[in-house]
Parts: sequence; structure tokens; C-alpha cells
Amino acid sequence: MDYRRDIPLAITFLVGVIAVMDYYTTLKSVTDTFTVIKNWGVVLYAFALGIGAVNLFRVHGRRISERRRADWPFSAWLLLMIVMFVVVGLGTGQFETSSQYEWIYNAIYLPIDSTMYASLCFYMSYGAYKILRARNFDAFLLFITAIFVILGNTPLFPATFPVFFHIREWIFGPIVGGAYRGIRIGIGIGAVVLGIRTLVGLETGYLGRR
Amino acid sequence: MVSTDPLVWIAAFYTIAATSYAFRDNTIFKFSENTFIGAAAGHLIVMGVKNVRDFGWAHIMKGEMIYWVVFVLGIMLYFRFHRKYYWLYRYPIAFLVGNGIGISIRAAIHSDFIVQIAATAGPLTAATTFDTFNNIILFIGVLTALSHFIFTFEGMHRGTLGWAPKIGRWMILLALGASFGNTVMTRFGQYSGRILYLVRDWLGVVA
Amino acid sequence: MSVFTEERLVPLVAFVLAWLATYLAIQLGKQGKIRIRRIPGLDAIEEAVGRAVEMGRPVFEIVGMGSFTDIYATQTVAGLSILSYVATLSARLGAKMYAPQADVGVMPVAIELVRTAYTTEGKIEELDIDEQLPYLSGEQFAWAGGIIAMAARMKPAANIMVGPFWAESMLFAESFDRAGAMQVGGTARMYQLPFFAAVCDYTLLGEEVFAAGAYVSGDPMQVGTIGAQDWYKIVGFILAIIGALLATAGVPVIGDLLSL
Amino acid sequence: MSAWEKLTALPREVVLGLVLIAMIIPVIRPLGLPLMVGTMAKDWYDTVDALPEGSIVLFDIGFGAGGYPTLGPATIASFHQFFEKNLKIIIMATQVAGSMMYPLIMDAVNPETIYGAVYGEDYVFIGYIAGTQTAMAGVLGDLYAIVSVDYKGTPIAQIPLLKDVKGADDFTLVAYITTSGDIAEGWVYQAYSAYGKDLIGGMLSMMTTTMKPYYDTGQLLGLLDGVKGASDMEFLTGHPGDAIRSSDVLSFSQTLVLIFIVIGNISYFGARAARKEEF
Repeated sequence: MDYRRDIPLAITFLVGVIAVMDYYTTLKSVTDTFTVIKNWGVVLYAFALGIGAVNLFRVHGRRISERRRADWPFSAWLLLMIVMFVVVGLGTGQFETSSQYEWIYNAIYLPIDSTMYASLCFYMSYGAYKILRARNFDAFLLFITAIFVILGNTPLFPATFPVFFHIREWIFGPIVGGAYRGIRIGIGIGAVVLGIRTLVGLETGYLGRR
Repeated sequence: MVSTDPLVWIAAFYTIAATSYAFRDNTIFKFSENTFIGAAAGHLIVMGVKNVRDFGWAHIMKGEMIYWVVFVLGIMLYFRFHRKYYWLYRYPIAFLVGNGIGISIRAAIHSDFIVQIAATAGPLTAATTFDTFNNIILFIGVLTALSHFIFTFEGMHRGTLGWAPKIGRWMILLALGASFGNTVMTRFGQYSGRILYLVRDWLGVVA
Repeated sequence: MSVFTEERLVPLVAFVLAWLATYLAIQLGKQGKIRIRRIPGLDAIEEAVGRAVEMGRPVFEIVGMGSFTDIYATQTVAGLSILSYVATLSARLGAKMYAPQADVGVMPVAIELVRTAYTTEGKIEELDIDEQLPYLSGEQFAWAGGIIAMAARMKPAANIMVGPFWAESMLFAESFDRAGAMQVGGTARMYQLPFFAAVCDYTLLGEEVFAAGAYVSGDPMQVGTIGAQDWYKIVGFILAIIGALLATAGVPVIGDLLSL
Repeated sequence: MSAWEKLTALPREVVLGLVLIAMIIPVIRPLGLPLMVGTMAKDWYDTVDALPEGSIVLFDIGFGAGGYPTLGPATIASFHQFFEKNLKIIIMATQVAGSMMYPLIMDAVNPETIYGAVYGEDYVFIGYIAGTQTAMAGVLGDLYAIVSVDYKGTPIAQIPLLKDVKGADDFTLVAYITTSGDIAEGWVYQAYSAYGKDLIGGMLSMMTTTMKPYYDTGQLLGLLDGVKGASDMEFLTGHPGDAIRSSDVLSFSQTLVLIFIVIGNISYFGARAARKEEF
């Protein structure tokens, strides 16, 4: 019995089975136990939120100390950002509800986060111009519905020809409804079987290195 | 009337900086990317500490001493960085993985399989012939897409049912086209919000 | 009131059968009784590596930014099986393979797989790990920028991207297309699949990634798992057909049974 | 370079500049086009409209800054309907930045002045709870066992609205708007499957196809399809806002994308045909 691997695998199995029994049985003891597990789970997930920052301090701290790479000042700025958000967040005692914290969030975090993924619209446009070609039958099929959905999503066209709106609604009916139900069944079964493999200890990637 | 609020000016700067990568990789973008990674990690800590206080420490204050066990498990999470005792981190992670998987797959078998098959096993005919036509197309879509993802059953790919996976692939590609169209709308819809911010809230060109 | 929740008997039966099916299928997988059909995507990969040899230009193999501890771990594992397959083909046919890395946990495993592949093909002296499997970055846009620079410099003839991918997939596809590379893509992240399908010469759709990984690795657990999933899909397939025909004839027995 | 290839030879900066211009013009000069409401958004609206006055809704802010430009307006429009119908709203956040979205949404909706809603009696925010599905099952299972204070730190025993809310049975409807697939699916598993509640969900439009099977099988009674769903809700609730303005931007920018696709393929097939003639 290797207490470094077998006990954690036993914990995973036990907690997983209690969660399943809470769903399929009406035993009060199981439900009460799982309520405690849920509450503990929330606290543990909260504890885990800091792991990213510790990892960043290790990686970027090394970059600053070694100064090998030319961009080490960016690493210093990154760590300074972590410290600033934590100091302002915890300093006032009101956490994220203090006006100072709302200020730095809305001035710094919100604009970058909302813009970075939105700016992918530029790549898509350039991609449409340079590489999106109906080069084979697969891509041709994809383009038929893509173009009609874009037409339906562009208010200019349904406003002038309402048929484009109804074509889009129809595509999202049987075409999307059918294929994606088949895909969803596949994803669901895949998640269940993989989940079972993990609960019984056949899938141990989450334990990290040997 | 151009905004005089420093918050809006900083937000406008970062909005432009985060967009600049699309044009060409540059140091201003690298600066905003590193700002974002740091801010995000800092925010996680703030919300983590608040959650530990409200959902953990509150219980200890009410006298439930058992919650000290949770605090110890929480600290053990950080042993993953320790050279020798990294394996201690496996105990809390095992608890989270067991909880996370158990709570999810217990219902997935119902929502993703039973309910979906029950719905497909419904009547094909409907009130109008158009609805019946749609039901049949949806029915074919589900079954052929499903057959495309069957890999260990030879009979499904040769002989009588050989055509099913091929049509399944076509139906999937048609559906992916709709997903592509909607992704275009997502990106443009999101960025239009930022353009609105720059033109209205920052430059005040529009009311 | 019985121990079992009243309205969840059918999901309970399905759930318990899933445990049995998984166990049974993995045993059958170990005895080699479950075989995965040839995945067309693998033929496209072979054609891509062949093209790289003919044109004397490199082939890129990208596993993506996933790690072993995130929820996309299984896609990374399947991607690594494809990496091992491409490394074997490259060693055998004499193509120069590059596999830039993004995750510090995945990288050592990737290096091990590639070294094993080249050793079994007796070509270990042709392999230069540092040059062919460089670590670029763990951050998304820095990782994308690194690969784009490599692609522009080396003008690869083929690019194989199988694993978990995020928004950077569009950047890769654009850069490799500009370099004139034949592209084979595969991911089970549904939001990125449309881009792969629109841009790659061949695309492994969703679960085909896992089947291709299992086919190539031959690992009984992966093969068994796919077998267990197939049994459920076949049962679902049959229940749906019978149910629909009966329901259309006015006897919705299957639908009612399942919603018991 | 043949004439065909010249079609797609515009430098990157020019192409992206065109896209930028195509987005700025409609913001400055709105088109004000008529809007056709989608069935999925109409179902969301009708589901809420059918609720009797005073029903308690559990709402999850499942997005952060990354989704705010389109899901912010969707949430604002939804809240207008909740308050107009005099419903009680218990708000939570399963996304870590959801609690930063709450003040922005409340500033835009302004329930105190417009609807005379009182915090603590008509609506309450219990803040971000970590753990995604664990948080969902925790709140639906036994609210008092998991939550002890609201987002400002006020003990929930002192909040009148939460006095007789113990768990799932006390909620009439569960609603969420999110950018995350885990949260979108998580609520189907916990609210619908585990606790049998009526459920409506809003999400980025790129997620709509993967979530549609739940809508088709009645597990989601209504679905807000990103900016399209947001503008539909703004139209239905009579509170035009940023989503409808974004629709004008879509008209220009997506037309440009269609033009690019057509030009791109003409250039591709033209060049290919020309090359075939040479051999």
C-alpha cells in the first residue's frame, strides 16, 4: 500500500461514490454527508485559486533573478500587478466590493479581458480574406451553412429579405439540432466513461508526476 | 465631449493595446498581456481569500472545529511545489477530483444520454408536413452523426450501414458551419462593445 | 419509500451498466478482442509526412497547450499518441519533424515518445531534441507568436495539429497556409472545430481524435474505453430507431420507458 | 502574380483597417434597422412572463469581463423584465469575476429608482461561490448550510428575502448567463437533472450549437443566443441598449466578412483554373 498514491485514489473513489449515491438514493445519512462534502469542496476550490499566482511567482521570479531573457522587466511588472490587486483587494477589508478595487478592475482588468478575445474578429476577417476556401467537399459543406447563418445574423439582410432570418432559424432547427444531439450524446458518454475510469483509479493523470 | 476621467483613459489605452496584436506583435501588447495575467492571478487570490473566510472560517467561528481539517487540506494543495513532499498535494486534489467528477457524471448519464435518446425515440410525424420533414431530417442527423462516432463495430462502416457514417460526417460539417457563423457573430458582437466604449465613453463622439 | 430515488431508476440502471461496460471492455481490450477501425485521418497524416519527404521540407507536429491536470488531459494524451506516430513515420521516411512544446509537464513525455520512436526506427543519430522539440512558452499569444515565427522561417510542407486548441488555432492555420503547408487538424474542443474544418485539408472531428490516438497507441485501456462508449452509442442508436418507429405508429413505449 | 491572385494580395494592415472602419461607421451613424426576434429568446421571455408575481428566481452571473460587451446587455435586459414582473431575485456568481459584473449591471438597471426595488427584500446578491457545480448543488441543496453572509458581509439571517429560502424547492426558476461551457452544462446537470427545476440559459453565440440539444429536449426552456439574444431581449422588454447598437455594427462588419469570403474563393478558384490551363 503506497500511502502517496493509494490513499488519494481511495479518497477520489469514496467522494465520487458518495456524490453518486446522493443523486440516486434517498438515504438521509448520504445526503447529509454529501452536504458537508459540498461545503468542504467550495473551501478547497477557494484555496486552489491561489495556485496560479504561486506558479507565476516561481516562473517569473526565476526570470527576474536570472535576467537572461531581455524581457525580464515584463515579469517584474506582472508580479507587481499581482501584488497591487491583492493589496487593494485585501487592504480595505471589503475585498472586491471596495470602490478602490472596482476602480482598478474596471480601469485595467476589464478592458484587456473583454478586448483580447474580442479582437479575434480581426483574425477571422483576415482569415476569411486569405485562407477560408472551399478547397474540398468538407469545407464546401461547412461554407453553405456558415454563409446562410452569417446572412441571418447580419440584421441588414433579414431586414430587407426576411427569408434569410427564416433560413437561419431552420438551419438551427433540424440541421444543428440533429448533428449536435449526436455529438452531445458522444461527449456525454465519453465524460461518463472517463469519469468512471478516474474514480476507479485507472486514469491517474491528475496525480501529477510519478 | 472627450472624457476627463482617468479610469476611462487607462481603459481606452488597454483596449487599444490589447487590439494591437491583431495588427502586429509589439511590446505594448506584451505589456498589456503581462498586465492581464498578473491582474487575473491577483483577482483569484482576493476572491479565494474571501471565499475561504465566508465558507470556511465562518464555520469555525460557529464552533464547527471539523473545518480545521479543510484548512489543513487547503494548505496541502501548495505542497505541489515542494521538491520532496509534493505528493501531499494529492490528498486535497483527490478530494476535488472525486467531488467534481461524481457531481457531474451522476447527472450526465441522464441529461446527455437518457433524455436525448428518449427525445429521439419520439414520433416522427407532426402537425404540419413541414414539421414532419424537419423531424425526419433531425432524426437522420442524430443517427448518422452518432454512427460517425462508432469506431469498433466493423458492420457500421461496411455493408448495409456503410453509408450512415459518411452522411453523418456531412451533417456534422453542415452543423459546424452554423457554429462558425455564430462564432463570427460572437467576436464582432464582443468587439463592437469595445468600439462603443472608445467612441462613446472615451471620445464622446456619440451620445 | 424505497432507498432509491423514485424517478431515477432508468438513469441508475444506465449508470451501473456503464461501470460494468467500462470494466468489461477494458478486459476485452487487454485480450485484443476489441479492434478500432482505420481512421481516415491517419491516412491523411501519412500523406502529409510523405509530402514533406518529397518536397524536402520539414513537418510540424503540434500537440497544443493542454496539460495533464486540466480537463482536456485526454485530448493531450491522444495528441501525444499522434506525435509518437508522426515521429515514427518521420524517422522511417526521413522527414525532418518539429514539435514545439508549451507545457512543462507534457514536454518530458513528448521528448521520451519521440526518442523512443527514433530509436525503434534505428535513426536516433538524426534526432536533435533541443532543435526539434523546443519549449516556446506557456502563455497563449507568446506560444502562438513563437510557432508563427518558426513556420515563416522554415516553410514546412506539412502541419499536423491534434490535441486541445483554443483561439490560437486560427493563427496557426493562417501562418501554415501562407507557408504552403498541407494541414491535418483534430480537436475535441467543439468551439475550435469549425476553424479546423474550414482551413485544414483533413479534419479529425471531435471524438475521432480519441479513436485515432487509441488506434495508434494500441493501449488496451484507451481501446477498451472506446469500445464501452461504442456499446452505449449502438444501444442508443437501436432504441432511437425502434422507439421512433413505434411512436410514429402511436405506441411511444420506448420514450415513456426512458422517461420513467 | 496573376490577376486572380492580386484579388487577395491586399496587405494585412489594409484589410484590418477596413474591418475597423466597418465597425466605427455604424456606431457613429446608427442604422436603426427593424429586428426579428428569435424563437429561443422569445421562449426565455415567455417563460419569465408566465411567472406569478413574487416568484423567487435564482440568477447566476456566470461571466466576467471577457463576456461583458454582449452578455452584460443581455443580463441588463433580463433584469428589467424580472423587476417589471415584481419577481424576487437571488443573485449568485459561479464565475470568479461575476461579482465584478454585479455593480456594473445594477448601475445600468437602477432598480431602486425605476422599480422601487429594495435590496434585501426584492433582490439580494450572495456573491461568488467557488467550485462551479459544487457551488450550484450546494445552493440548491441547502442554502443555509453553505452560505452564511451576502456579498457585503451581512449575515443572511438578517436578510428578509432569504428568511424562508432553504433550497431548490423555494426557487420557481433558475436562470444563468455565462461564457463558460462548464457553467452552462453544470446548471443543466444540477438545476434540471439533480433538482428538477425550470431552467433558462444565456451564453456566447458560439456556444449555442453545443447547448441546443438541451433546449430541444426541454432541459432549457429558453436560450439567449449571445448578442442576438441580448438585442431580442432589449427589444421585447422595451429597453434598447448596447446590444441593439451592436447589431448595427454586425450589419457592416459581417457584410464585409461575406465579401472577403466571396473574393477569397473567386481568387482561389480563378487562380486554380488558370494554372490548369498552363499544364
